[in-house]
Amino acid sequence: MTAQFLFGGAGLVLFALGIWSFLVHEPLLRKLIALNIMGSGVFHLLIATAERGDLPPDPVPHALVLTGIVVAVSATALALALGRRLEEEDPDG
Amino acid sequence: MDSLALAIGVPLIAALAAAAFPARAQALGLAGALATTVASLQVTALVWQQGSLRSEPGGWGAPLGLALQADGLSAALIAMTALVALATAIYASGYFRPGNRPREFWPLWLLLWTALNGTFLAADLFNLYVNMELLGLAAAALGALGGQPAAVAASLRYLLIGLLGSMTYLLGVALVYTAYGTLDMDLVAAALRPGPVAGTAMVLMTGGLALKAALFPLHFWLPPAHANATAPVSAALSALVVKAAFYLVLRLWLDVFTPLVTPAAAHLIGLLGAAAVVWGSWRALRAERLKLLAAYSTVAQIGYLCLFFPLLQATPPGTAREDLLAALVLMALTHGFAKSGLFLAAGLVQQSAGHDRIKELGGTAQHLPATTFSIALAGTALIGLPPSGSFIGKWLLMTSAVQTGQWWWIAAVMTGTLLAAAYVFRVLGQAFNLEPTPRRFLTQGRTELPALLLALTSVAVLGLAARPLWQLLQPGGAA
Amino acid sequence: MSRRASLAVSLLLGLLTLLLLWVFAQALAQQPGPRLAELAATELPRSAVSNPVTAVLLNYRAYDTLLELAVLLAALLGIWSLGAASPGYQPAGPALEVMADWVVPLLILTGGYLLWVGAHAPGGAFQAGALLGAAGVILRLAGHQRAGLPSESSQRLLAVSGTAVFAAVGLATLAFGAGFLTYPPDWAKWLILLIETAATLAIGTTLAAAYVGGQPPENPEGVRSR
Amino acid sequence: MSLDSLLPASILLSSLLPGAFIFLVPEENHLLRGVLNMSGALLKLLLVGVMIWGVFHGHVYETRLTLAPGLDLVLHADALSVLFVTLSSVLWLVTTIYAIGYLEHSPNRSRFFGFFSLCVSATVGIALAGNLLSFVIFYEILTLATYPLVAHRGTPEATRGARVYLAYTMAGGALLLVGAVWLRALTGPVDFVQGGMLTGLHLEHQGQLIAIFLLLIAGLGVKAALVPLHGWLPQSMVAPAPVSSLLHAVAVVKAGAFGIVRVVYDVYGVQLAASLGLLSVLGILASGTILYGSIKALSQDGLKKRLAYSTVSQVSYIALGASILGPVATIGGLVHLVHQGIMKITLFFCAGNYAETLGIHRVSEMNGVGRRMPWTTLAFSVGALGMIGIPPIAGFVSKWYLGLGAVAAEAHWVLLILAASSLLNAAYFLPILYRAWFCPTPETWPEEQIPPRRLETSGALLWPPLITAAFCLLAGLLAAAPFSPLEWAELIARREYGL
Repeated sequence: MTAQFLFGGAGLVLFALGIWSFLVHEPLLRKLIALNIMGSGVFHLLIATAERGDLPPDPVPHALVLTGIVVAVSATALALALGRRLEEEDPDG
Repeated sequence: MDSLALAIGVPLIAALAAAAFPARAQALGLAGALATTVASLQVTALVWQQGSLRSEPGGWGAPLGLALQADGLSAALIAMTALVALATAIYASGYFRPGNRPREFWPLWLLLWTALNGTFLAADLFNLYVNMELLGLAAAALGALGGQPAAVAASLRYLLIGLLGSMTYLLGVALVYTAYGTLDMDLVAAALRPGPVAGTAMVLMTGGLALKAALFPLHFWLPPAHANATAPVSAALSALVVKAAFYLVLRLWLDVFTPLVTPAAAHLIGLLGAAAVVWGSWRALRAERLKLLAAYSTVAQIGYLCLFFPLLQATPPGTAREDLLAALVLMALTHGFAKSGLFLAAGLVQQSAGHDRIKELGGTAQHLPATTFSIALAGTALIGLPPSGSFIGKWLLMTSAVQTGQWWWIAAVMTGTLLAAAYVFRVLGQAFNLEPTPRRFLTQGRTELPALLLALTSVAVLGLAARPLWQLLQPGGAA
Repeated sequence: MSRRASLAVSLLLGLLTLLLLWVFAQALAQQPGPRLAELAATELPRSAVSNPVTAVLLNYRAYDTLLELAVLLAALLGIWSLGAASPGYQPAGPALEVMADWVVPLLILTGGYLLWVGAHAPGGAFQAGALLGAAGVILRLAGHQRAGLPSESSQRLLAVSGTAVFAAVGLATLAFGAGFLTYPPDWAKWLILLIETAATLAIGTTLAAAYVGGQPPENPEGVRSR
Repeated sequence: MSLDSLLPASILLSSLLPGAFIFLVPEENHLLRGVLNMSGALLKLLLVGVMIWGVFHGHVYETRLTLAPGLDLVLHADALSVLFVTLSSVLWLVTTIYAIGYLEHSPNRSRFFGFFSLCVSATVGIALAGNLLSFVIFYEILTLATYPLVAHRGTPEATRGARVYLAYTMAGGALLLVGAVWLRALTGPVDFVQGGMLTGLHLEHQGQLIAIFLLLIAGLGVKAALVPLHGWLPQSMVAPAPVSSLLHAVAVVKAGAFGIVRVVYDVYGVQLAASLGLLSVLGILASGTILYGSIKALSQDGLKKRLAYSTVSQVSYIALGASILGPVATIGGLVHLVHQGIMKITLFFCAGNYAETLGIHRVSEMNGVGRRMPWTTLAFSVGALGMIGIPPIAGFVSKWYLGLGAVAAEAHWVLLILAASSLLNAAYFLPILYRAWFCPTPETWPEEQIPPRRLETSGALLWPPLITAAFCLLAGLLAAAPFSPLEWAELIARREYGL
């Protein structure tokens, strides 16, 4: 129980740090990293939920996290491409 | 045959075909749009007969497996999506000049449609997250399709905001799974105990979705994204994509978090809605460009839909509540048709004039009578004048406001109505000028006709023949 | 954002974190039992794979995974719609070339292993696809303009193949009356392997192509003859 | 669905469908447009004839379309609606002929006639509306359909006038809508019932009923140009003459006045309205408007502006009639609905003729015009004398019954209003007649566009005012004949008061 809380709680802290960084920082790259940190926080929480002590872990949250990671990668890739396109248009901005 | 799976599978296969064979993207895309429309309307027809549908991809069933589910609400939105998307697809086939854009447009367009149908049919909270990401990515990619820096920047912002919303939503889902051990909406609803966990999950999920639905004051990303995209994309973003997020808020509040919907919570949504109505309409009035005007008007229209929350909350289950819910759906549908019609028409104006600055549109308005007419019809529906569907919606909204003693919402509705009249007629006033008389009503049927038909639907069909909607929304089906 | 505003945000988020931690503790304390773990384990024999995570991904919640592949495809299509890729990097020095010659086959081999092992141990299409993608990234860094991928039209077919095979299997089971994505027990194992193979190729292609960051060049310079 | 239930819808569609098709007619195709216009107008007249006969013999015509559960769009023919429908249909036919002549060489005719037909359809819808919801629907459609007509010329003044018009009518529409919704929420569906829909049962909500009445009257008062809500009317004079004629005689102001009559008689019921003290409010508003409009008319040099203020004043006779308790005053108000219409349309046709033929826009330019355009001026004189109330022209009948009704209701102050108003009418109309007939003809006209030939102006412009002037005379001379406006108003009053 304690391990579960610590692991999941770390996820929540990551999530909050991600929001903070997203709100406070202007550059695209930092916002994207912030979003990915938020995502990691949520994934942490799910993995913590899966923990069952000596029993084999709950596979469902694991699968959800795998799906979530692929989705996050896709979104990050698209955002980076959009960002680079903007930079090409306006190298100073 | 599982019509629910087909409503998602058909557009998906069509999208893949259009992506794999770019040289034939347009033909494949149009054929796919037609097939998807048939598949979607089949869902609506079956819901009409049976009241609700459920199917379980994988055959495992909840809670281990996933489920698709359709009731009157989702069937109505699927039907609207089908008709709007089909008309927009036909428009798009005439709108894009040959070149790179058609081949990029069609697969993304069909993926967007897949995600919309998937969202309306999903019965699983995590599956909704994946659907919303598909929706968000396809929408952002489509929004940037023009390639102008303004469009790319707006799409990027839209994508980031969407991701922020999704992550917040997903945290809520994770809490729900931690506390209740299931992701199926019905099972969560059955297991739900009011308390801090459920409350936090509801706030997180609603907050994330409100960001995507551009609910005031989280609407700031919408106007640039919707105003800078190409016309068919703007139409879909404003008419359909925002609606999908709003639909989820409604679904969660009505069916999942029911015991947590207190008067205070409902009033908060109502208050934000009222602010959105006034602020969105005011900004639309001040907008200098036609498409920006249309985009701000979407902010206001989402506000109208939010006004229904406190009224629904205060109305005990029964005929009055069913009427109110139907009025809400009617307003959402009317806005979907009207706004898509308006954006398509605005696209033609922009293409013909080379810009969409309202003050300089006189010649174009005179030159394209059918398009101006579409704007007028869509404007009628946006103001909420008879005989449009939103007139009936507002009538029922205000009746309910009087009956539940919440008369203050009437003030918001009337303010929004008058402001809407002002911004619509600011555009229409440009059509009366000393330019030469147009020779024909219709000049380019393939693009003008879809816009006109969409706008006409919002006025004549939804205003005068909306009664089947009530039957569709009946719990047991119409037949 | 001004200093004061950022301080206010920090403070609010600190409070939010505390609230969330408390709520999480409450949620854990609610003791919902084994959640879906037991059910997933009991049904495992019927899922045709022995790795429970793969069972969730490709059988219990296969529809999620299908959509997820579509998300990946949407991202790639979006990236391609933004125009041509930028030229990339200088051709690699000899050391990197030699390393790439060693690492890339190794990655491909490992990918194949992970794909196969996924049925009964941690691994599967995503891990395998990620390794293929990594191979592409290394090739691109080593100066291969298309990250080792074939021409655009072939890339399209490859990227689409994962979702296409998945959706086709789903519609085929539907057509044979079993329901969307409901595999007949005798076929389940092979259908899952088929889907996973296509998905691996598609994920690898998509990740590498996304790394290229735009429409692939028609006749890339710097393609080394192998 | 029986034929009886189709008749109201057919009357509506007889102008709506041609109107929709006219939008699609290519600009050069005058023949097709003319055929659509005229066949719609004639067909409507025919159908209205059937309806008059039927309603007189107690037939019930009702078309009902359910928009949503509990919300019905109802077209229902009773004696009062037939009065207004007949007026609209007859004057539409005449005005269509006039408009075809008037707009012979002007641009955007397909658009004009399309909206013109929509406008008449909306008016017919208002006349036939069987409940408050339907009334509101057509009332708002009327606003939408008239806006393009006011803005039609496309000049900056025209668009400005249209904007003012829209601002007033939209605000009025909003008030009306709120009142209608409120009443609906309070009492359920608000059907128009002869003698009043509300009963003593509803008196427990007395305060709300008074507030709703004020909202409804304010909303309707905008179109009926009750002072101080009349500001749009003089501004919208920029519209082409056929539009002004129709707006002033039939469509817009009449829709407002007709709505007031409906609310007083068929929603509240005249007894209930009186007992709530609402009639006196209405009476004061109407009297004030009558005097104010006339006084403003005195100082106008622009001919159409003077007529516009005259309309402000004259339309309130209808509201005045509704505000006096008793059948005789009711008859006076109702018959004025028709009489004011035919007299005012005559005057506007003539004003249009002066402008089109000789370029005369101002009273001060009218010296001796009677010799150059005798027939037009004759028609104008009939209309003007009728407005003053000279027997045997129609206006006299209205004022006579209003006076009798006031005496019967012991509201003697109304007589003072009538007398003052008639004097003022004379003061702003007689100088025009004097100038036209007795002042010397000037050397040149401001802008002579149609040279004198066999007729003083083109036939399509000349016949309509002559026909309507003849109506004015006949309505007065044959007031006692069956199916005259007066007889019909008496029929309505009998039914409203249950006599």
